[in-house]
Amino acid sequence: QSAQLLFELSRPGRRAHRLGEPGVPTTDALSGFDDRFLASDPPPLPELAEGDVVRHFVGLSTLNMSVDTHFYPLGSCTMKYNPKRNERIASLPGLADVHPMQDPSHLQGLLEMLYELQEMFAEISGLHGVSLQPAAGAHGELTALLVAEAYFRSIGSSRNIVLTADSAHGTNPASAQMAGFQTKTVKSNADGLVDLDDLAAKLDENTAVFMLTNPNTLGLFDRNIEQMNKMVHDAGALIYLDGANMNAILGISRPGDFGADLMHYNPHKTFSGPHGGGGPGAGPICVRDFLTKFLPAPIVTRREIETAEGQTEWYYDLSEPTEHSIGRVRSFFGNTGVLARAYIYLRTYGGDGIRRVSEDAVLSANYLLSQVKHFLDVPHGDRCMHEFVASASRLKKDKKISAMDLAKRILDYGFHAPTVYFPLVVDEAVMVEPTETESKQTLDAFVEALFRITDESGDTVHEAPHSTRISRPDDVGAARRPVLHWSQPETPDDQS
Amino acid sequence: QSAQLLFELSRPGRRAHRLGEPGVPTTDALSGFDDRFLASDPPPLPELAEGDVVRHFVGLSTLNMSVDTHFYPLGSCTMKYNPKRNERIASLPGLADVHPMQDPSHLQGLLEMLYELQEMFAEISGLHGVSLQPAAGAHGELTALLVAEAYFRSIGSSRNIVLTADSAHGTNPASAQMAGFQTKTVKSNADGLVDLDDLAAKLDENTAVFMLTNPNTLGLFDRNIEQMNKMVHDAGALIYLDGANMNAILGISRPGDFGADLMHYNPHKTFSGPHGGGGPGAGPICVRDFLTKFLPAPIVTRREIETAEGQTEWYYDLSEPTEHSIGRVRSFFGNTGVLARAYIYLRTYGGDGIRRVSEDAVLSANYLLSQVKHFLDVPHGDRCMHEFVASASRLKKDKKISAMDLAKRILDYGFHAPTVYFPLVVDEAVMVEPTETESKQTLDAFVEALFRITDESGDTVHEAPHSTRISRPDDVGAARRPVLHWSQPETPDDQS
Amino acid sequence: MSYLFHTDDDRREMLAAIGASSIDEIINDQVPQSVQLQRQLELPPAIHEMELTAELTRLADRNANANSHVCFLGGGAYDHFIPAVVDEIASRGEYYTSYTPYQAEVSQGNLQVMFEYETLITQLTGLGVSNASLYDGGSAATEAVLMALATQRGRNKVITSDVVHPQYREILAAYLRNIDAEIVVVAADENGCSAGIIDAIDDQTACVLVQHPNFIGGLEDVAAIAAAAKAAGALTIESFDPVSLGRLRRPGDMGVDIAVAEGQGLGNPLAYGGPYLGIMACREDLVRRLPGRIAGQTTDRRGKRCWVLTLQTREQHIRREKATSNICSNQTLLALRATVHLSLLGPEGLRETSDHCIAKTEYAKQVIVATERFEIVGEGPSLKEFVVRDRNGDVAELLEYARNHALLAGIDLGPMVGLQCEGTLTGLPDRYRDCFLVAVTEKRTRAEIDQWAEILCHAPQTAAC
Amino acid sequence: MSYLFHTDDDRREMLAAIGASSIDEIINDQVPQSVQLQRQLELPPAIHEMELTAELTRLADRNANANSHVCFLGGGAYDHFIPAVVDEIASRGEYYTSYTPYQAEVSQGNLQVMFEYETLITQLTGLGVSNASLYDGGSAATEAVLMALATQRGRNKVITSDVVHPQYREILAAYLRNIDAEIVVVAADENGCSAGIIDAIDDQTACVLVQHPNFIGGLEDVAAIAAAAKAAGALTIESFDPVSLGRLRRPGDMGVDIAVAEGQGLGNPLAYGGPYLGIMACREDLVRRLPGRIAGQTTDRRGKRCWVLTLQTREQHIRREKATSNICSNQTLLALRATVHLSLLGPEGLRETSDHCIAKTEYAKQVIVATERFEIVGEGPSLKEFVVRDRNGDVAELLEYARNHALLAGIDLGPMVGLQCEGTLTGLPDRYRDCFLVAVTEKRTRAEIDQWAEILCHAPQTAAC
Repeated sequence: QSAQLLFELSRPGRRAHRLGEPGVPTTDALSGFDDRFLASDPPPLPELAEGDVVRHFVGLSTLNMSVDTHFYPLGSCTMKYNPKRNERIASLPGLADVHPMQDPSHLQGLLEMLYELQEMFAEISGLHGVSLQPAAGAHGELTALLVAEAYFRSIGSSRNIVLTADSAHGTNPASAQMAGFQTKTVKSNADGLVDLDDLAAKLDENTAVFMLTNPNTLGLFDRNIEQMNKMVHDAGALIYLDGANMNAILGISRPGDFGADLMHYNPHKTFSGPHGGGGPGAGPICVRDFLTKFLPAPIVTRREIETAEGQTEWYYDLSEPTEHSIGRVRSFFGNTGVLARAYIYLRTYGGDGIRRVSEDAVLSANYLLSQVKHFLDVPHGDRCMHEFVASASRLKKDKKISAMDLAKRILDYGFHAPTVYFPLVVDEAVMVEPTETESKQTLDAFVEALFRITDESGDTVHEAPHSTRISRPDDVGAARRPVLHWSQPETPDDQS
Repeated sequence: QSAQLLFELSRPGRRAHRLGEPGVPTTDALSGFDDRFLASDPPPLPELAEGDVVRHFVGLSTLNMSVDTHFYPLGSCTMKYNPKRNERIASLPGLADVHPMQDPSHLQGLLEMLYELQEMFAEISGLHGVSLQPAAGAHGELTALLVAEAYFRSIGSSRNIVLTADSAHGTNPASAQMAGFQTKTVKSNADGLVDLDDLAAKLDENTAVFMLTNPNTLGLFDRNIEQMNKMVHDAGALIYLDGANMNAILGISRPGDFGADLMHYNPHKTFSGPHGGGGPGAGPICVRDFLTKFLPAPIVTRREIETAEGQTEWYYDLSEPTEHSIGRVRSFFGNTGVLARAYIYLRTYGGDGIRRVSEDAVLSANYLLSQVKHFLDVPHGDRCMHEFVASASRLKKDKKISAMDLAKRILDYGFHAPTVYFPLVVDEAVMVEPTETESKQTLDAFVEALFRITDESGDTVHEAPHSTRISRPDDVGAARRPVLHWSQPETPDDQS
Repeated sequence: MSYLFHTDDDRREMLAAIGASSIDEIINDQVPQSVQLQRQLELPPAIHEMELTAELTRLADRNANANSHVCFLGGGAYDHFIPAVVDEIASRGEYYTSYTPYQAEVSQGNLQVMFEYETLITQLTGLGVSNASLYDGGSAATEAVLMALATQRGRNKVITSDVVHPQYREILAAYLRNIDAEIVVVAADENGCSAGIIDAIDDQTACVLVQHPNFIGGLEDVAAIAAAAKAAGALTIESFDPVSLGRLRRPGDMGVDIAVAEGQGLGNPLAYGGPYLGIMACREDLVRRLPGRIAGQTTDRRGKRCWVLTLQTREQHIRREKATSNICSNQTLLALRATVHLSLLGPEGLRETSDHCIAKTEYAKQVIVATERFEIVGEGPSLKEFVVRDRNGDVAELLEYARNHALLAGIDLGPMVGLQCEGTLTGLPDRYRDCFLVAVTEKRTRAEIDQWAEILCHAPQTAAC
Repeated sequence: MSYLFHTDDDRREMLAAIGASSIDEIINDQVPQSVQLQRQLELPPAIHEMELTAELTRLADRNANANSHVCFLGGGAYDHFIPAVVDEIASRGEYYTSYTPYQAEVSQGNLQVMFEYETLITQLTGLGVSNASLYDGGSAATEAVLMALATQRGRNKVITSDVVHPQYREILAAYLRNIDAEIVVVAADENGCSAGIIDAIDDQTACVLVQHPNFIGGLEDVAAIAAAAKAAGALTIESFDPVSLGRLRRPGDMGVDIAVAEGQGLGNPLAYGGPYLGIMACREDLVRRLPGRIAGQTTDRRGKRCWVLTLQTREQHIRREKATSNICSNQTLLALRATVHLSLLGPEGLRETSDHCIAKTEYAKQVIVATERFEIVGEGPSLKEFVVRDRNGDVAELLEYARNHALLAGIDLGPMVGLQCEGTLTGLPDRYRDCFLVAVTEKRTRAEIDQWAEILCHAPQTAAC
């Protein structure tokens, strides 16, 4: 039933939402409109009863795995528990129903929250300037690169190369490209870290930014970080930190302290904002002091004012764009709803607690690694930060079970799959990130399932998943003959 | 996973909810307590992390069928769509966070709503006095019978017999018993209606109340209602209407107009209050004018007052118990949350709309009947009100497929089962109530499924359901060797 | 119209299949014209969601509540904190739009929750068995009395005290009016302690009903009462407060036979009195007399552990007039909320909640006494509730003043004094005539308590504060 | 601590299995001591749920909002009504706690929603293909321009007008700063109509970006502009308002090549500007240049219809620096809300919503003009937004007065006049310096509109009203 599309449930004349009479005169309201503006009919949307709509979307929801229902060890995505108090509080009218063009004078609670969040982000990063505007991690990358570009322009430099690691997220080179840079790739060495020789070879007077992920996508903290720091800055370039893996180092190590000049956070990963099926997220960025003036506007500021009673208190305001600001990268303030959840989360943990988040995330990943390595290769050693990358290449050789097969089969055991085939530097990569919000029992059950799969027949695994409503969709066909929207069938009943 | 019990997930030291420091002095707070009052340890509740709790209960929810997920044609239960606006509005702090001992002067909105609801219930019933206090339909029955008892006592009568129909809900005789009456059963005739001869035979000077369900549990409106009305009242007894089937006659026929002196509503059925997995419901009652003074207190009243500005407005208040009142049948006002949903529902439909609810409910039931009768016996004719009762007796004879088998097998088709083996007057009864909030497409799919089942092999059906996590639990074993709570296993791992 | 599905085309097609020309034809076939309503019902006109939401929001805004006001009201319903997880879970359609688990295969969620709830209640009470819940704390107390009367055939006396919740005693009186039973109401002492019950127990006593902490917040010597009852062959029923059990001894550990409680405080909103959660647990050997639904563990045809409604031979749909009770529902959704709530609390969270109540209540007593305008009525410690007397003013006016200062300061006990129902005392003793009852939950902060005392102190009075 | 699972026993067992003596040992193995933070982070102290909820509720209560105030603000974000069903669906954990559907088998819910969303957007726009959403309306407009520039190689001129949303033009300027492209901003006429765009189109023009209704509520002759652009070999990008399409012609029907919109008004809360929903649809033949996720239909290995993410060769995780865009997310949860919202509205509900906006906006114009203190700036009909000039007062003071009377009366346009970004005009023309922008949605009632006019009229002024 739930596999039916909305459009197939539609029946002319059904209706859910209605308004009453407007209560104002309606004659002539439309007469002012020139005919060329008006459509004769409204768009051909489906027609449904309210009960249809509810059952349809409730039904569809049950076809998803999610953190609320399943262990979701998707590497690089930090699928941690999304606290329900965040949802409740962020839905308060004083947060959810605020219009983005309201005046700061009547938004002092909200702006205080956003100001404090800027401060917290700065403290955690070890950097100085914060913009909460970017709408996603990749958007933060782009914004930071536009900031870097503005900086170099301001000092009369025409540096136009961005270096990215071969193990980096694909967004790194794509963002660099969008910001008008050219990109070069720096290799990883056998340890899975940045190859310092290759970095040295590619750093030159045209290098604007070196984009680094640390811990990197193998879950390794790059132990040569201080050397890289020196090399890049000696070359006159900036270091950008891809903050996707911040869940590993909260309170343990600060990007600003190990050399990053710019970075973004993924609050939907690190700070428990829900992922929402692929969005919304947010991508706030932090930059070193000398880059602050290039940040997009507005930023929340505060100043002391005197109250009517003669006491002083903080007044929170929005900064005007400076002449150096890159302007803005999205409309309105930013993804406030996502940021509010990050704020609530950080208030829940405090400084001591937030370090323990990373400690437990690291512990869980290392525990999983210690168990998994008995039956799957883990090419880059026995220790990791918050995630690790195993390889199914031996399994593939021995039993023709690929990383994809493994991923599909684990679904049958009631777990979401790890990330597979990323990072590109590991053959048949299986990237596992357990997060700190899973129990040892769950981790043990996951290991047990993985182990059992490695012991299963190839046939069983190749045809997996067996327990899901669908199995192994035809991706190639989908791309070759794209069907990107529903169309009214020629005859009423020829839909499957 | 989700089949694990909370207690099995528990791990000493885990913890979800915490309070901070109380912020008041705590020394000596406990010292005032005599040792005999204090427990050394808190109760041995399970210890869980917040993420545990969420995943556990979200997981369990998915093991339920519900109106939001499935067609739920459970006869006699009126499983209609539960509007989401009701949930949203009833959760407003001004309704959900009101303490039951607050003063009426600061609850004028709420009391206005409850007063209007009393009026609406009276109008729909054709009766005069309304008590919103009873907590469930059966509780309404009991309350109404206590009212009847108080009435007879007040006129010096010692009538102590309650007549119930053999097709009545089991609550009827049970409520009569609880109210201190003795019960006698009146037979149904071949048409499924009250046997008037038997009624006449059992009516005498000891008869206090005749409890009637109309439309009855066969979905038939008793066409002899006027005769019964005369017979019962001529005998000096009262008529009680079991309002479980009010969804059939809203705006079409009023109990007060066809002879009922007392009745209850099931707002969780008729007025879209959600059923909540078996509760909460509510059981407001309506009574004829001369019985009003016996109702439990408080009742919402209103009077005109003059405002400071010299205008008049309504002031809503709670009645004090009168000397005739039976007192009260539960603490505080009543199931206000359930009543609020009924109010919102009634406001959504209005007088015209609410009749169309019943019309469509009747139409849907008759449509289903017209389709089902081609392959299942429907002993009591081709027309019904909001529900009908088919019989699987022929199927049982021919293929050993019982009503229970049919019910179990329909689950595999993605529908909740109809009510089976009720009413008792139909052999292998299958009682179907579609309600007005299902589409013709859904009804057709249900018919198709039922038809296919009658065509399936006995084996397939006997072992059904096949698609559910469990199948055919051992009810006899459960009752014979009751295991009514989890116990710590002797050794840690001997649970299944 | 609103939630209807059928279009006019649908209706035509369906009528054709039925073989009827109109819905009216079907109705006329069933319902005699003479009893058909010949006019439209006079209800307020239909109103769509947007306007309805706006109108009801305005209506709701006219009600003072525990959100708009600081709430010190108790008396059996409390402003305890409800974690967000409770709302999140209970708002899932699979829970709130399902019904009684008649088909166990597609109701394992609700059934397991009921089984977990029952287990939690046994852990909470120290008793062997719990039902799946009843309507509310008040009717549960009466159901317990009925159960005791049915168990103790030949005895017809029910002993209780004048500091048991007045409404609970009203319910008891109403239910027992037409039944052969006698209610004896013992007077509590000036500290609100009902030790006098012990002397009232005799060989006609079927049961004793005691509340602990009682309505006015006093502690009862339940163990002593239960021992006396047991010695006399009577049952002891305790109405307890689940939140108190983080510190107080469990009913089962004090010799109680049947324990009942209002479970609202376990994750359920105040909602002007309902729906609430009637908790009931008893000694294992009384289970066949226990009213209400019970879920039990069993195995399915493949041997898998699962849950079903069980012991249904007690129930009305099978036993009809011979059932233990007429109750055919339970408050599953509220029991679910309590189950989630207790899962979040765990033993330490429950203890912490009790401790917050105790500490803040003690603090509130100290600050109110320090005003000199007010005195505490009765000695002894309090869990979260106590009685205050205003030396200088009328209680109703005092509380009205407080309400106008965004404060629900307490419950006026005056109107409850001396109430009678059918000759039985259901009200409070005279000493509480000029008093109000104050509840301090873990939600109250020091600042709120200070402000409470401050506002009360500044209320108009007859003598200086 | 908060959401952590591991007990000290767990940690010990896990460390033993790892073969490490402590978590610090693992960290020290990975992170050079020299870059480890040697102190605790200075964050506000941890605070538990009950206190946190109380504190944040107080914080939220300090913000005026569309609930506490009557909202006449628009400018790209609107106080449209959100049916309860939308919240109910979107608050299901299966939706909001899931991630991008990398594993199609366990993401069919999200994938089908994305496919349905895409279909609804094609129905809404009359264009052949939609992506699964972008960040917001503003960045979507710029993504459309980038797409057009990539398609129209060799042309580098982007023509827009000074009544396109100022923030959208700021974004455009920021994104294009380091790219070889020229932004030409055409001045609209005094009625706020950008017909002048037509004359600016030349053979270097890659695309035209027009907003309709535009920022100040004016209607544009999109069909004429699109025809001119097409004749010159340029693409037309329309930023539209989805709620307007109950009455206004669809972008695809007017010859638009790429349509973008802010989808907030389709069931998404105001939330101080985000998260919002960037809608983007285009001609079918442009699909391989379309940024963002796209869900498509296919079949599984058993032949069952199903949905997957498709055309991923456009995307960054495969193409890296050669991707069409760096975007690797979509606003699934907001797209879900829009999908549910549009399902509830249907064609008639959308039309009714448009009609309410139109009628109430017209009424608001009449009552404000009737005060004589105010005048409407620009002629012509309005969908839901128009510009007002106060003849007798300072706009900022006027709006401040209104805010203090629980009214969000309009947006002060003064600060937006004349803004420049990197030499490009991003602000509004001078004629709006002393004006404010008013939006009237279907939620506004006649009484609210009357009150709005009344309060504005009574604001302090320099001359009599």
